Amino acid sequence: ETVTVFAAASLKTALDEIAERYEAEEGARILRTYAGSSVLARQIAQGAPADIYLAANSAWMDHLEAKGAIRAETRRDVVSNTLVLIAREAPDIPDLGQPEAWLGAERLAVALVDAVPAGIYAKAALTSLGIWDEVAPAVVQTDNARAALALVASGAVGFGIVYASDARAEPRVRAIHGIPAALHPPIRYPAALTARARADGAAAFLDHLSGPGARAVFDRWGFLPPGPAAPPAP
Amino acid sequence: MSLDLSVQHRFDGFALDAGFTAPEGVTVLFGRSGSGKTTIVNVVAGLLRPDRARVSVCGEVLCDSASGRWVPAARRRIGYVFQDARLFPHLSVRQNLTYGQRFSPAPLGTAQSARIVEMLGLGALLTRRPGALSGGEKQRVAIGRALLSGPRLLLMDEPLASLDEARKAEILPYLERLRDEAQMPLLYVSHSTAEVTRLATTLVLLHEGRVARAGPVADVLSDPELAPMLGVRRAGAFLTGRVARHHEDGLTELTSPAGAIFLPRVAAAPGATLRVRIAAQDVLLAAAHPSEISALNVLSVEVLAVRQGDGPGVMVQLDAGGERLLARITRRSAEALGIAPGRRCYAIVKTLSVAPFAIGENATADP
Amino acid sequence: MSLDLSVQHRFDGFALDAGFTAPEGVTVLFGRSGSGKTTIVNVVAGLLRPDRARVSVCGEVLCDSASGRWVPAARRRIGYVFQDARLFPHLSVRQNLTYGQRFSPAPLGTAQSARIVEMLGLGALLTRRPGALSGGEKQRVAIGRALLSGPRLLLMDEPLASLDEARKAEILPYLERLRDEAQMPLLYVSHSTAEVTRLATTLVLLHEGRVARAGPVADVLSDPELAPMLGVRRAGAFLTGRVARHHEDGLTELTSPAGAIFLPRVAAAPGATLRVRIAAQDVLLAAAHPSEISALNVLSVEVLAVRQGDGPGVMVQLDAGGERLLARITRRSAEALGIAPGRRCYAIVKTLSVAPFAIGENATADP
Amino acid sequence: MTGWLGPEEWQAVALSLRVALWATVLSLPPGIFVAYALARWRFPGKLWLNGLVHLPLILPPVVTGYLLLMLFGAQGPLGRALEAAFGISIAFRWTGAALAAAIMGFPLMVRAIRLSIEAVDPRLEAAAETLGAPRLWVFATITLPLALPGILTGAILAFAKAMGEFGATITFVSNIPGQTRTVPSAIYAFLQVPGAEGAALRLVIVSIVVAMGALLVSELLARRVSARVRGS
Amino acid sequence: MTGWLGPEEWQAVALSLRVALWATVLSLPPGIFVAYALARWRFPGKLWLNGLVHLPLILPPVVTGYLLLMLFGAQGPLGRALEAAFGISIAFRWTGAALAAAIMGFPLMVRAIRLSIEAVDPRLEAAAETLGAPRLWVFATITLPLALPGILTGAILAFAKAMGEFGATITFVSNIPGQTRTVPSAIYAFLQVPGAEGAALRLVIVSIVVAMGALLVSELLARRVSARVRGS
Ligand SMILES: Nc1ncnc2c1ncn2[C@@H]1O[C@H](COP(=O)(O)OP(=O)(O)OP(=O)(O)O)[C@@H](O)[C@H]1O
Ligand SMILES: Nc1ncnc2c1ncn2[C@@H]1O[C@H](COP(=O)(O)OP(=O)(O)OP(=O)(O)O)[C@@H](O)[C@H]1O
Ligand code: MOO
Ligand SMILES: [Mg+2]
Ligand SMILES: [Mg+2]
Repeated sequence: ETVTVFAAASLKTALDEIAERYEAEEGARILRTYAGSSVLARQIAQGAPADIYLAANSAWMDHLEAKGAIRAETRRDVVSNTLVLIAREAPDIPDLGQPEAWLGAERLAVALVDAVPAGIYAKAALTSLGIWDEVAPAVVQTDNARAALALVASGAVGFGIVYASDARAEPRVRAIHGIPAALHPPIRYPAALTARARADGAAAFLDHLSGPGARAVFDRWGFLPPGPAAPPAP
Repeated sequence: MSLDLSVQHRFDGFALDAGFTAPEGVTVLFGRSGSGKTTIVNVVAGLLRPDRARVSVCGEVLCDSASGRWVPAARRRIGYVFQDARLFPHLSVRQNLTYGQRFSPAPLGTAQSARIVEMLGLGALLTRRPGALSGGEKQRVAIGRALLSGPRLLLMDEPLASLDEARKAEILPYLERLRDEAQMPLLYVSHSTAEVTRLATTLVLLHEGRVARAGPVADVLSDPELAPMLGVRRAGAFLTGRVARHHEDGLTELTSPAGAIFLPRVAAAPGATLRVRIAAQDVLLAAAHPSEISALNVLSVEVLAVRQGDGPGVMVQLDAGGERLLARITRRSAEALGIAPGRRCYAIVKTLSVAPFAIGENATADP
Repeated sequence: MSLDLSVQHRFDGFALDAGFTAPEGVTVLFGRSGSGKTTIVNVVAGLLRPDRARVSVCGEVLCDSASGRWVPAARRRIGYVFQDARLFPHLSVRQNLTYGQRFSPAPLGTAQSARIVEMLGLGALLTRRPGALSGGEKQRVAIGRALLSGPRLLLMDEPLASLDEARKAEILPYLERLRDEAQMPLLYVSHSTAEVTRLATTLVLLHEGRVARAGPVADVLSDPELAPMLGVRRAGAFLTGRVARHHEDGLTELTSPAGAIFLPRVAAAPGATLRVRIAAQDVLLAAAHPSEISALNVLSVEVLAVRQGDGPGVMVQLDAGGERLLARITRRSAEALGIAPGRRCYAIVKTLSVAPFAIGENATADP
Repeated sequence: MTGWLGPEEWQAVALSLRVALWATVLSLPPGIFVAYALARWRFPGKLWLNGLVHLPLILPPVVTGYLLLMLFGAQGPLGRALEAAFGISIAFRWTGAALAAAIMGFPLMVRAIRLSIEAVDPRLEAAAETLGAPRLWVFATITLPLALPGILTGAILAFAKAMGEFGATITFVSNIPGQTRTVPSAIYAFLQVPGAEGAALRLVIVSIVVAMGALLVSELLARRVSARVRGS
Repeated sequence: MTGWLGPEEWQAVALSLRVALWATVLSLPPGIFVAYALARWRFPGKLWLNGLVHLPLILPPVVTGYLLLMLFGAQGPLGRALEAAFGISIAFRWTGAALAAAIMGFPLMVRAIRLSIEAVDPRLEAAAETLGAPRLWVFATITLPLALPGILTGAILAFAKAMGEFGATITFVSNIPGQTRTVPSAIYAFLQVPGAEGAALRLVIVSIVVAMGALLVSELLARRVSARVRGS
């Protein structure tokens, strides 16, 4: 039987690996569809043939829950994440709160700060630090976190704030400072069965996602366990 | 079969207000450049919807602004040879020729089609496209296309203007046959005297959008008053005669009230009525009957009127046994010969200047 | 000023291989539809690059396949009146007319331009666009456009075919003046006898892509052998005379070796040399000198040759005081008058049939 | 070659081709009709029709996709009507991807065809009418063949657009492997993953090759067509 | 009205207009040149040029944006060259947005103009040459005016595309309020947030109104142009 998963695009590598193993072990077929969380949520609301929704933030899951498009009782957080400040070859910085020291005349790439989760969290953190107004003119917003990473990796922009999981996968950048999780709302990846999910296999795969086998793969790609996350070491 | 037409239309700077009846035969629209000939033809074809008009072909009303009736061009069955050939550039000559055939309720037979293609000299061009044709070739294809669509009325807007004399001489007899056999009315725009005198049964003279004169071609052309408008070289008169016999030396002899008339052989049976045209330009006058002269036609005439023009010539109207004749001679000769109304003299006409002119008869000139 | 040309080109199914020299004056290209006239004109204009060619205008080589020389059309300064008018549809008549002026090294003056516009009757059309012109109006604009560009050689491809006689009669004298005054060579394609006889100094007869005959128009037209090719109605001869005096009654008298010749008044000073054309069709023969006849020109002639055609006519070549004359009469008359080489008789020519024909002279017919 | 692209990628290429072909072929008849109407007729609402045709060009593709989803989704009015009438659903199907691609390419197609139809000399159509041909026949034998260069151009533009369309497609029919994952969607997914640029590049090359092939064919066709009309 | 859209949205509208206008105006000369070359010349590499022009249509917009970034970014070869030669940088500037829009609209523009140039009767150009006009003058006074319908069409297509372009723009120049946040970027941002559809809709309406206005003007111009050529 086939299980259709609608997942946020940034989960592609890890989820592909988990699903392939699962398919090999369990003989089920996992059909993965990747796109932005917002797009997927709207499509599920319009009756898309998804069994599992795996979002990159809670807002769209809340939205679907309110519409009754998911089975609320199956909702859970699968992984969490943290943000890091990245650069191509700058040294580690001592104090995030002194942007004039590390940013200089460079720009800072982040995802859309009012719309895309990675951007929303980054803005929250910078606001908590009290430096948002100072940094804002230098901020370059992209349509998703991955594009911000690419900007830094290609050298088009000096600094960026991206997910730790993304930064780890891109060899051309390094994390020069962690962003303490306390500075922004928790970054969670919730998953749930959709209201139209019929397959029993769907529930099984959803459970597998929060199980230890998947956990190991997520870890390897830089994702953290769900729940209160420990602040990463700088 | 006849065409009745009255049309009013205004273009910026040009007003057309014309009406005439085109009986069976060929009606030639004649008039200066810009006098409205093409505009009228377009109205008849259904391509221009004028401000006000009434057009009917043998009783069927094609267009009547009073009643709002308007038969679309496609349902008029009127063949149209355009002033510009307007061939379909993406179709071969053959496809151009046969384009209209499938819509004709009375399609031409293969033999007839083949004859038209041959007459127009298109046999070798059938696979070409219009882009690879010379100007005259294009025009011939356009004529063929209109003929092959089997129309009940044919409009031709200067169809022969870009053809050489030899080709014209081949096509003209065919148009004559069409006129005489198929009894298809033809509305024909032309600037050429030769075509007018060979083809026209009716002549409509247009002048700045109005009909200056319309009527049987003989009347219009032999009206000395119209000579300046027609061009003096075009004026002439018509004699009616009966074919007496065909001579062995290639001449046909007519008996007419004006006397015996010889002309190049004509394909009409003895006894048939024939009209011949004699251009004023080609008539000599002599005080006495000349002897030993190469002209075979010497007619005894009486001067009816003398009309003085601007130049050195005068137009003399003559009575020849009840028929009218026109002669254009110099003022000097007129004076020398004492040409004045009432004077009797002789009109000399070269045999080879007499043009046969057939109306409603199976008569055409031998080539 | 002269044009030398030799050109070879193959189209699918048509091979052109022609060469001739067009001296000063008007060279008429004459030939049946599809004989290659437009193709030659296009080569001269620089619009068609033929397989092989050499074209030079007064010594300047415009195109030579041997050396690879090719002067682009824009730098040839050759005016071209196309068989289809080819007006610029988005420009007004005025803009069309003046299009070439800015590039002319010798632009026409305002007065001269105005005269051309007036002669062509374009004054009222200047603000129109070509889409709103009649067929003849378009052609007149095309002529004006070429003239106003101040060319050193003019190509005209059947420029007058779509014009009425009156308009032609207005434009022809202008072309004559152009030929005579501006000494601009004209290469002129025409099917019209009237134009050929009025304008041509040189005639090039094309037949299926080859030059059948080329030479001074008088020679070509008075060659009885070419009569069938030219069409019998076009055959004729030329007499050269000296203007003796202008009479009050609108006649001009010439003295010629053949005798005195009267013709409609010509604008040439007494003493000027003049050529006149007499069509074979217009000549009567008489055994005795006719008296009291309206024709003023009676010439004593001797028969040189008689050529029998297919029809009822024969072509008679005559000697008139050393000049050649052609007469076309019926076989019957020829026999009746005993026309045979050596026979002396009289040729009668109507005054009004004598057409003036000027070469390199400031002579034009009074309208 | 199969080693170079994975089976999923080949699937995406095949799907993109199918979607682009159907989108082009199916939008041609309405495209020609609308272009003819805009070029030759006068009717009330002409400006509105013209505007409507251009909408997909003006709007961000995502918005077009969103509107399509609202219309043809399970809850959308057209989606419900189609479901009720024919039991058909096109959202999240390759047919929906073809619809999205067709709509995105429609303005390009209509504009090119309209331009060519406007360039056909109406006097030729008039000549055909005097030969007795009914309007529709004139259209089919004169207007259409003479407008062929524009129709070819319109088709190739629509095809190319369909090969590259992403925003509207992913929004309307999502990115389901084997069903709606077209090449651009696959490229997008790869671009979301750090380090997967190589895979994305391979797909980019494939789509360039395919589209260039289509371009080449259309150029050769166009050359032949115009040679035909110019004569010889 | 200012109450209906916030100042940031007005800024986006103004910016989109500026970007679209410049993109259209600046791509017209090269567009006409390339279209002419493709329509009338034969040269080696013609097929390649044709392919290159169509690339932005074939590729997903994000890829085009990405390629632009690689070329014109701070580290890109063209970006560095521009910086060194003129001290100009276009990445993350509105000028970059205009470039992206121009490139995305280029295939549409070139195709339309090419179609119109191909429809100009070369015999008219030949006639102009016999009147002594040099090639460039013939082009400017005969070819160009007769191809005007296609140039207008090309311009309006490019303008509309520029108003709607999102993928390449956001990838190349990002989304900086007041500098590179065009209307489509703003709409996209609204669509990412649950419940912000209303705000997105307002911007959609604004861009429709602007583009319809442009369409209307172009239609009226085109009508006048073709009336001119048809006569009267
Ligand atoms: N592009 C072409 N391809 C093939 N054949 C051609 C092409 N152009 C002309 N021809 C042929 O070449 C011959 C000469 O053509 P041309 O136009 O020179 O004739 P023409 O003497 O001007 O005739 P007309 O008096 O009818 O205008 C014709 O038989 C014509 O069909
Ligand atoms: N569309 C138009 N708009 C304005 N005026 C026009 C239009 N079409 C024709 N005319 C004018 O109407 C008059 C009559 O034109 P028409 O074409 O009927 O002339 P014609 O007698 O056929 O002349 P020709 O012998 O030169 O072909 C001309 O003065 C012409 O300029
Ligand atoms: O209009 Mo797009 O930005 O080519 O999908
Ligand atoms: Mg006319
Ligand atoms: Mg010709």
